[in-house]
Amino acid sequence: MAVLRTLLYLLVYPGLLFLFVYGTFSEWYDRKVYARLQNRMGPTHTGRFGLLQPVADFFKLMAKEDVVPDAADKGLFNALPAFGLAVVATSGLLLPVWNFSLAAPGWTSFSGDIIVMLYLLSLPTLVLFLAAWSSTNLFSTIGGARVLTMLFGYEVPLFLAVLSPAVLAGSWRLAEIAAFYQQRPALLLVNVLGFLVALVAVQAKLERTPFDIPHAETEIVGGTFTEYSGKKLALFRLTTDIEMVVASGLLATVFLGGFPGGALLGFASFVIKTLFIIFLLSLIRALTSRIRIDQVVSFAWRVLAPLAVLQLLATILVKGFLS
Amino acid sequence: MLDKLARWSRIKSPWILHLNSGACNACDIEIVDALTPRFDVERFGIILRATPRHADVIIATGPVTRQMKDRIIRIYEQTPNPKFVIAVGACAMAGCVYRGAYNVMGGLDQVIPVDMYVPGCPARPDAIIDGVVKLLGKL
Amino acid sequence: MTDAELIAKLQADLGGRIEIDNPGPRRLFLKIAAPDLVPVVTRLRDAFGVVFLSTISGLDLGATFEIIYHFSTPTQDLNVRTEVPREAPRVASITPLIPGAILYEREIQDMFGIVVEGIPDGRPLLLPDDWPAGQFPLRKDWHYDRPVEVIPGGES
Amino acid sequence: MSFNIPIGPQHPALKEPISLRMTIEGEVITDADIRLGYNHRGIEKLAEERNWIQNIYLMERICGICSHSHATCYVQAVERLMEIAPPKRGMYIRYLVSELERIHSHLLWLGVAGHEAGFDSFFMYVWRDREIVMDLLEMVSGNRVHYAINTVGGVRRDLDETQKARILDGIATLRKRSEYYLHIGANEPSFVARIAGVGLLPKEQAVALCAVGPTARASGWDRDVRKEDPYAVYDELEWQVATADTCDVLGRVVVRIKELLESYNMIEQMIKKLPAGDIAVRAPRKAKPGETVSRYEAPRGENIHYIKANGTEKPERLKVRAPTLGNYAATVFMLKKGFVADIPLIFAAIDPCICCAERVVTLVDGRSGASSLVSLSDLRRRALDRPANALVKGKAEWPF
Repeated sequence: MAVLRTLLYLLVYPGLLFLFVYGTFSEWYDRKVYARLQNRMGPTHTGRFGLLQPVADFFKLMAKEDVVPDAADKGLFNALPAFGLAVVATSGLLLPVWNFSLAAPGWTSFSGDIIVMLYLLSLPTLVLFLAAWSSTNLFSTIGGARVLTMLFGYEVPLFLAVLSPAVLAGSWRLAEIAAFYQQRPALLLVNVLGFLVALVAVQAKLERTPFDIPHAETEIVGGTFTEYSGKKLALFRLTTDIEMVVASGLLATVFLGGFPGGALLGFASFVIKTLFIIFLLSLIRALTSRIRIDQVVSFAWRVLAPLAVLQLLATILVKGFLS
Repeated sequence: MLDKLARWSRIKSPWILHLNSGACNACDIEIVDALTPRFDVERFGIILRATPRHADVIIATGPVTRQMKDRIIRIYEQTPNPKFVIAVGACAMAGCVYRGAYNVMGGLDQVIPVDMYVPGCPARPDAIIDGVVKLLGKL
Repeated sequence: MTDAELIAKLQADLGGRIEIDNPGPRRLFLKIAAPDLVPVVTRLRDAFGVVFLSTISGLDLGATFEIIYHFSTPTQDLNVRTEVPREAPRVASITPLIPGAILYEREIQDMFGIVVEGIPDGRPLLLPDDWPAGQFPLRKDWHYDRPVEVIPGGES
Repeated sequence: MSFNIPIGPQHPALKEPISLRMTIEGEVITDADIRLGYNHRGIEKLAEERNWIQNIYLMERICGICSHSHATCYVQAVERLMEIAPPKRGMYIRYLVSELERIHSHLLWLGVAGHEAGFDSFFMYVWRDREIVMDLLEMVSGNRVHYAINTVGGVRRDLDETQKARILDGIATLRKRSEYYLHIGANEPSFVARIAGVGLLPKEQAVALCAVGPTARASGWDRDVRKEDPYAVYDELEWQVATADTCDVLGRVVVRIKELLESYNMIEQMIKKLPAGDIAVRAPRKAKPGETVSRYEAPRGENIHYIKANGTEKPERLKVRAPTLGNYAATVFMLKKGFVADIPLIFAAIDPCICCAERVVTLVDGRSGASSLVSLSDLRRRALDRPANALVKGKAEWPF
């Protein structure tokens, strides 16, 4: 029975199938919201309301000829998409969505899994850099360099912002953090500042518009993905979609008080909360223009980092006041 | 069953690459115009892509000038396989006003095989969309 | 200032070296000999504030090439005209005086084969890389064979 | 270490084939070289084989966005050669369509500037409103672009009452939107961050490099052909030249939106003062020998046509200098100190119409330019201590 549950857990619910379906759904949702904000219709003619558009994109790319530039070193070039997908999918498993018991920390939810989650979420950025570096196209090398420069910008504020609610809850286990805030919803207001900082930092991690310099279409052509086509490009796009889902899931767990209730009710609150966060991300994407790489780093260190430290200070004060 | 799925997905998400081979950029503006709210091609899943690697359909305008000739051939070869070419505007079809100039090859089909011609000087955005939809219907 | 005043001042200042005619309001054509192009342009630039060079037009008059420098000031449109023999088409470059002129000098070099001495950067500009040397398209006596068009998959 | 990145001839930022070769170090551009000729169609050679009427259609197809300005400039020159004066109503309609084209061209550029900076929502909104002007132009002339409304000796289509009313209320909605865009263009923090202090062209450089149009006017040099050489209708309307003195892309955005607002009230004055009478006068087939230079203020700058006639029905020589040509020397100068991320923005700031200027040459770099351009080693030194001259941004309103 336990084997069946783990298999189900691995392959179906927060596993590959669910992440694939929910990733494509969130890409459709993001494109639709982005288009509506621009007074446009967005994808409508593939399936009901264009729901199947990302699926159509995915299968079309899978069916396309796969061109490997001879200058690139083949091994790395071919392995990276699959590796990126694997990393993001495993980080999806740590979300406290189902099949965890608060008392006994099993492998699905153990003390310190928030640190593992953050580490796994920052791996795709390195995969992106390696992808850019291994396809020896000039534009992608510049794109790769930009990916890393940005990494130093938003990584520290993101860690600080995400960890401050954990400090208040007094535990490193996602399930316990969520349970803590479910009992005292008033404390969520303390973390609003951290929520904003984390939102902007996740926008930078996912390289979306204000920070989409690494694959800025108008400047360096395709950026990191210039040389990729066919199946590898499909896998990379899927990795970015799933990364968006997992990152917004993480924010929902930490800042919006997790997913109360059993399997069914938990799933409903998971969908609602992540869609709310993806809506906020699309809002940021529609309202701002792309800023330069030096501005990103100066913005991150001059604005995001101090706010995150302020948030940590507030949390420690509240914790002292509570105990 | 697999190639039925491939065919469906190819019809439903044609990614286009815009290529100007020395045109007077009236047709180019009309192509970009097709992306804006009034004609919004994203409804059909059409997205403007930046590199030939990501593109399925090459939308080309302009009578091919001699300087651009070998660049166009190189871009055509870079595009991965199931690819189509749409010649937009009278220039791309047969050189329009510049037919017979010393520096112009006179039309896109002198250089790369073309699948669909969209007439008009410039071709209206709705004519361009009609061209893309008809091309996909032929699939 | 009006055309008449400018003509009077030009006559007084540059005297014998120029012939002026005034076909329309605000249009002045100055004809000068090739060698004193640079002195006249320097004089115009310093004394008359003629700084803006719109373009340089080349003309093939059969025996000679005519080069017209179109200057424009807020009040008039001055066009300085020189002639250069067809056998040795050489003219001095005015880029040191007016930096914007390099664009048009390279063009007349391309199109007419007029050699501009002292041009800082004489690379060919407009014509494609594989253009045969010695062919100058805008000369009247230059003829070309139309590229034959083949209708794909059918009779040409 | 220094990269040498090629941009073009096919590049998403450039709607037209032009090849830029940049040597950059890190993110700073140290050397720029533009190679043209991809768009060279040999129009001047073709023009010598066509008679006066056929040439109008060739002139229009020099450039898609400013087709009417090339046709008008050409037709003015021919009318001066043939010494015929088109009737007042014909002139009013001709310059009404040219102002409508200026609106459509500036709105187009505003959207493209937003797109280059990555601000796609601004691009979508501006281009949605541009459709209003495109409908007006289609109503007046029958085609969205290449209106072919000019003929030698006047205009080919007349305006009736309903069209005038539609134009007026189209302009009214556009004026409301343009004020909103002026507000966004100048105050939206992330957009201003991208365009303030970018692509700097001080006034003396603009004068030395013969920059034209909004690029020169944004550096405080108010040269506008409609004021200096008013050819028909412009001296009967009251309007003023829009200038700004911030010498950067932000200034060019502001200048172009101000010019939009000027065009709106110019059109309203034209429609009120539209005189009665016929719209064209018959033109002879042959032109008397002679030569003329005609100047016109195209949306991008000053447009010059030089025509020499030899008594036959075909021009002996037709020389066209499009506005973008004048701005190329300035562009290479501006690119020198920019960031890689600024290349499309600086390049789009002069609103390049590469197909207009395909006869253009370009400046290579400091070493080969005239004495007024600094030598390469000096440029490299100045480019590398870019942060030192970062005070440039101090003057510009810096939101972060």
